[in-house]
Amino acid sequence: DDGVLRVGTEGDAPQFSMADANGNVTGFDADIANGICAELKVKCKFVVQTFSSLVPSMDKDRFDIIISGLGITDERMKKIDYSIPYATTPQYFVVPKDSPLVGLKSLAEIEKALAGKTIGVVNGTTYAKFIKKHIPTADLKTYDATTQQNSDLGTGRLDAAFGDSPTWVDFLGSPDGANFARIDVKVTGADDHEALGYGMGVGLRKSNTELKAKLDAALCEMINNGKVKAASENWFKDDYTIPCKK
Amino acid sequence: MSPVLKVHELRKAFGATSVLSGVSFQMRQGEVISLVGSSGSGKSTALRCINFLETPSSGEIEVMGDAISVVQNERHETEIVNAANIRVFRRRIGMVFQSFNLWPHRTVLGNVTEALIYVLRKDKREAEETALSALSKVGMADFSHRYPSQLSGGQQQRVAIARILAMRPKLMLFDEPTSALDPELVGEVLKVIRTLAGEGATILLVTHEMRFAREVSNRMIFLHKGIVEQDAVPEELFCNPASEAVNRFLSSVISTAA
Amino acid sequence: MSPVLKVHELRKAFGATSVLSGVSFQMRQGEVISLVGSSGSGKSTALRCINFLETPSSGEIEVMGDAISVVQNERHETEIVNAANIRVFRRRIGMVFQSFNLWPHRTVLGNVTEALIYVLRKDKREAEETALSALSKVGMADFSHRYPSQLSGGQQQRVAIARILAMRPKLMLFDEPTSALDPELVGEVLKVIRTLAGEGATILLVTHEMRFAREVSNRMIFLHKGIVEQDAVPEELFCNPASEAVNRFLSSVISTAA
Amino acid sequence: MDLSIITYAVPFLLVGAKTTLLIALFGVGLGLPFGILVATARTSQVATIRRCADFYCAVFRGTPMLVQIFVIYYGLAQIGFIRHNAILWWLIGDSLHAAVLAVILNTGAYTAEIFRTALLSLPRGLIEAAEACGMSPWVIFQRIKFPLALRQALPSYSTEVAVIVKESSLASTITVLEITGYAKRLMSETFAIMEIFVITAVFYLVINVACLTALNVIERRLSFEPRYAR
Amino acid sequence: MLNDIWVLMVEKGWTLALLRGAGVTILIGVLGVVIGLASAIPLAILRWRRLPVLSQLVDAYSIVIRGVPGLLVIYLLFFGSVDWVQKIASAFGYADSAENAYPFIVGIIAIAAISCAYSVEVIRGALQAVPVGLLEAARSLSLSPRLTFFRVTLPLALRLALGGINNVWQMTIKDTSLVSVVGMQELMRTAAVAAGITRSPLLFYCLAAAMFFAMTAVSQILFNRAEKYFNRGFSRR
Ligand SMILES: Nc1ncnc2c1ncn2[C@@H]1O[C@H](COP(=O)(O)OP(=O)(O)OP(=O)(O)O)[C@@H](O)[C@H]1O
Ligand SMILES: Nc1ncnc2c1ncn2[C@@H]1O[C@H](COP(=O)(O)OP(=O)(O)OP(=O)(O)O)[C@@H](O)[C@H]1O
Ligand SMILES: [Mg+2]
Ligand SMILES: [Mg+2]
Repeated sequence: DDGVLRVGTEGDAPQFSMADANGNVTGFDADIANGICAELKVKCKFVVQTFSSLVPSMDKDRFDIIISGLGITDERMKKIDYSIPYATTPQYFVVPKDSPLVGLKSLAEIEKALAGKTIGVVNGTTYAKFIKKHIPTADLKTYDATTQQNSDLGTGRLDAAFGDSPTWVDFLGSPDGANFARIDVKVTGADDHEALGYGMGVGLRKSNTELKAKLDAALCEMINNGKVKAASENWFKDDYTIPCKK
Repeated sequence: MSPVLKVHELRKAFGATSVLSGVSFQMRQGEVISLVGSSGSGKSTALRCINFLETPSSGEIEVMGDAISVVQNERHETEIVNAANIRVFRRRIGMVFQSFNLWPHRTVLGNVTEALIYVLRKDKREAEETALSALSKVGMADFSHRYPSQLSGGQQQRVAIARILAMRPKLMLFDEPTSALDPELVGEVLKVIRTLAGEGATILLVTHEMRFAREVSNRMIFLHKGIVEQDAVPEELFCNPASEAVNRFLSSVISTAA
Repeated sequence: MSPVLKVHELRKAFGATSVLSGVSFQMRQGEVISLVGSSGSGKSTALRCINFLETPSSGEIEVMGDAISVVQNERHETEIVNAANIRVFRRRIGMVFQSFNLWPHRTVLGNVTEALIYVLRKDKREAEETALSALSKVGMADFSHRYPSQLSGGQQQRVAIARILAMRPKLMLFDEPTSALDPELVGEVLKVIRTLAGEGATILLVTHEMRFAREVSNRMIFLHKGIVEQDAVPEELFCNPASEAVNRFLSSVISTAA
Repeated sequence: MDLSIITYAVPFLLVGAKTTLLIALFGVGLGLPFGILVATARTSQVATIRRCADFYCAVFRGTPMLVQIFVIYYGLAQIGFIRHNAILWWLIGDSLHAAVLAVILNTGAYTAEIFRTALLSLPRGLIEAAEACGMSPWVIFQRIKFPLALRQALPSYSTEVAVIVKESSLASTITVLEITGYAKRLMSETFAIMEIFVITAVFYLVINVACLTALNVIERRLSFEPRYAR
Repeated sequence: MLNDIWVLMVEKGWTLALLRGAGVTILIGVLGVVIGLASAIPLAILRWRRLPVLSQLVDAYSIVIRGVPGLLVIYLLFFGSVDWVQKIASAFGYADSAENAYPFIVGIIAIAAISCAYSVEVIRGALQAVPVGLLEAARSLSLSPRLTFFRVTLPLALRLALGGINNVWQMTIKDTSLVSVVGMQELMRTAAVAAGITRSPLLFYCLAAAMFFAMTAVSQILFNRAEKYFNRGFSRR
């Protein structure tokens, strides 16, 4: 309204949502937000807050939408509404380079091999649920940030970690990641929609149908005109766009 | 002349143990009375009840015409009639404690000026002058900038006395004011008390020094197990003890003195 | 026989104020000595230096053959020679404080048994028996389950005395042990001290009650401004005062007594 | 509020509560004696001991517990020597052990300050009375100093216990699944942030009310002064 | 390595950001403690005098606030009230200033409420430990209750409470990190954001810790002075 769209975002997620020292937000989420604002001919105003306060703050009208790489799941849809999904990143397991697991060929094989092992995932994602469901015997560790998870991989506290491909591209490319490799089995939402959801969407308050319609239209336009792809390739070196169904 | 202090049927019990079982006496202006009796007979408790540091279980206390009485109501609760008078009482009464109770965070001078400044509303200069003159009466003027923890027992006791002297209350309660003092100082305190009485102050003191009591007081009250056994002029008490208890008590004075 | 206590050239200063300026005396076994002197003359400080609650500025103390000496080294620091003996001293010495210092969190019985159990390593039953017998010597057996805050001044003092009686130390230091006691109890304490001395204990006591001192002691030491003015048998002190200070002090005793 | 969330979340949080209690138990059980030890070190006559203890307290009280737990778990793990030393790695390699260690070190510093002031404010005469009896320093501490200091320190220490229980939630940042650990997981799963927050808080509240009430009772039991001035 | 740090801290401006965060932390921490302490003293007195009902209420307040995580206190305070505050502010035409100032106000109130609950216990404990006889002496000299409190009880109690107050202050300055949930960028939150996006968590967290340490080191000097002051007259041991 009054020409400003207030966007809640985390600000401390590398590549997705990064608030710099002056509070300016950049990253994939920021590109999506700016794109939407441009489509809707409004100005974007970013509000940077901790992840756990994003949803209550939006409920109390501190901002209108959340763009913070939110994965769409049925469970979460009970609390907030989502736009159409605009992107999805595939997930991979990462293990030490010399591990026999590196050569595994399918999710089923991985599930069997990792039974009883220690696996790390990052909070704020739905991966914990996925691991719990598929490898119930695993010792699951949840981290607040990928850097922490990767640090534990490095010190050998973890046998494997599960995360999305941008994270791994980043980590495996860094010196710390030199001794690790990802298992080349792409896990996507299609493998288990209930646990992994339907890709990323913009979050908004329940029953705000008018805004949802506008967002959906704007996102669809951005998907179709390649803006999402451009953003994805800019930040992730890959195209993770989900086609617009309409 | 109406009495300065009138204690009527004062009773006090701590839980089940009864300490005072109906104490009554009166004091006229300028009178000095010694409250004597064996250890644990309730002397300190009686003093503390008079200015309501301890709430009596029942009884009436009248100070210069104003009275406070304590009654047990039908639900066996203690009820203070005219509790507002407590402040009035305390303005008229000064007390020297058996354990001195000097404030450790204030110097000797501060201990004495405190009430002068904040109760009598003297200005600081005047209060300090008054305090120093009171301190010199007990030979403590040289120690005015010490803290209580840096004083000997007798020195602390003298500061506690000076704290009250400076206030010049109408009625003074002394709880064993000479217990830590050497004979020389006991003589000094004797003089001070006589002067005070001569100037019109009324003094009730607890003491174990029978000679001192005999010297200083117009009347002596012998307390035994919470009851007044004898209330008489010193000569009478010494020559004509009213009961076996008084007799035994006094005879031991004489035998120790022998 | 070697002396039980030997104090040699004991000096103590608090900052710039010198309190003890070279005190020396000796005590043989079974002796009772009264330390007398005016308020602030350094009596309590002398007692406290003997068991090193206060570290002397210099001097030597010998208890039953073991000695601790304090010297000022070249950098003007106080240095204790044989500091390890302090614990030994304290086991042999018992002390009754001028301000009682009862432990508020322990009952009367607990105050007395504490050291019996944790220093003399008696078992609990035995300790309680010993404690009760000590308490009954001062008439406090009935109060064994009270807390110190529920006692009168004289009762607290008697518990403090019982706490030491129960320990039966070789050397006992009493700091004004009768200041809060009535004449009857003073007589009792007199008896207790005589019995202790008869049983071989050595007793050094500070007191302001000259008659008591005269009765109880083999020798009296008159302290004045941190110096021993006279050290003599009581008769000698009273009849033949060595200096003007002693004379004045004693004359006031007599005048108050008159 | 959505009731189904409660029935869904509570079983998880109950499991987490066991871990929270475990951490708190160690925090109090080991942190209290450790803190008192540090407090006595801070009142020691030996300057070196005193300074070391002061420094430890300054560091652990002066920096956020989050950083302490991070440095202990992630930071120390970077050091090869620690990783290859069996005892040290047992201590910090396991996230629960590291959390307990961090909680003890943190509460130790605060407890030390509480007991230091309590010890310093004890009336000198009471300790002299014990010394004069020939009690050893340890007996004096155990029978006189500690019981008296404890009575004075209890109101402040009860707060510290509540703080331990709450700060144990930081263990979740090093993957320990105590109450908050599960709560975080549940929040990201359901986005029912407020609901889960409130349930979680009720868990902490229940634990702490139990602790604080127990400590209040102990405080009343220990009080020997029947009369307080009004 | 050093070069990287230089780039992060200076060229990317994180030093300034951290300092800004530290400013917010100090402001909220100091206000929180001062307000908390000021309100804790009367509450502690109620509790100490055992006034019926009131003392139980204080007890309940202190147990609940100490018992629940601080995050919930601020969550409930903020999200429970922001609706109607916004409405009222809009009605008076101050919607914008309310929007901007309200998180700050709630932040301070929440921090003060928490530190108050802690301080109540500290001060109550200290009040209880003041020897009764010293108060009786004041009373028998007929110092009014108010004067007795301010001239005798409080100075003696503060000496006993100093260590506890110091603890509360040290806890509170770190509790300020809670205000990040209402969108304020204090020191810890700034460090967390920096840690997240620069991937140097240890560097930034340790920097934040160092800044906290510097703050408390300065405050420790003041507390040491105060301790000396309050201990005057008491024999050392
Ligand atoms: N900590 C201290 N600092 C400074 N001076 C002190 C200190 N303690 C005691 N004094 C001084 O030392 C002197 C001797 O004190 P001490 O307690 O030994 O006297 P005393 O002979 O026992 O007197 P009393 O009979 O009054 O108890 C006194 O003048 C006292 O003021
Ligand atoms: N708080 C209390 N609880 C129970 N009993 C108490 C309490 N205070 C005092 N008493 C008892 O009351 C009695 C009288 O005490 P009080 O202090 O009045 O004695 P006193 O005559 O002053 O004795 P002293 O000469 O020894 O000072 C004593 O037996 C004492 O034990
Ligand atoms: Mg008495
Ligand atoms: Mg003395």
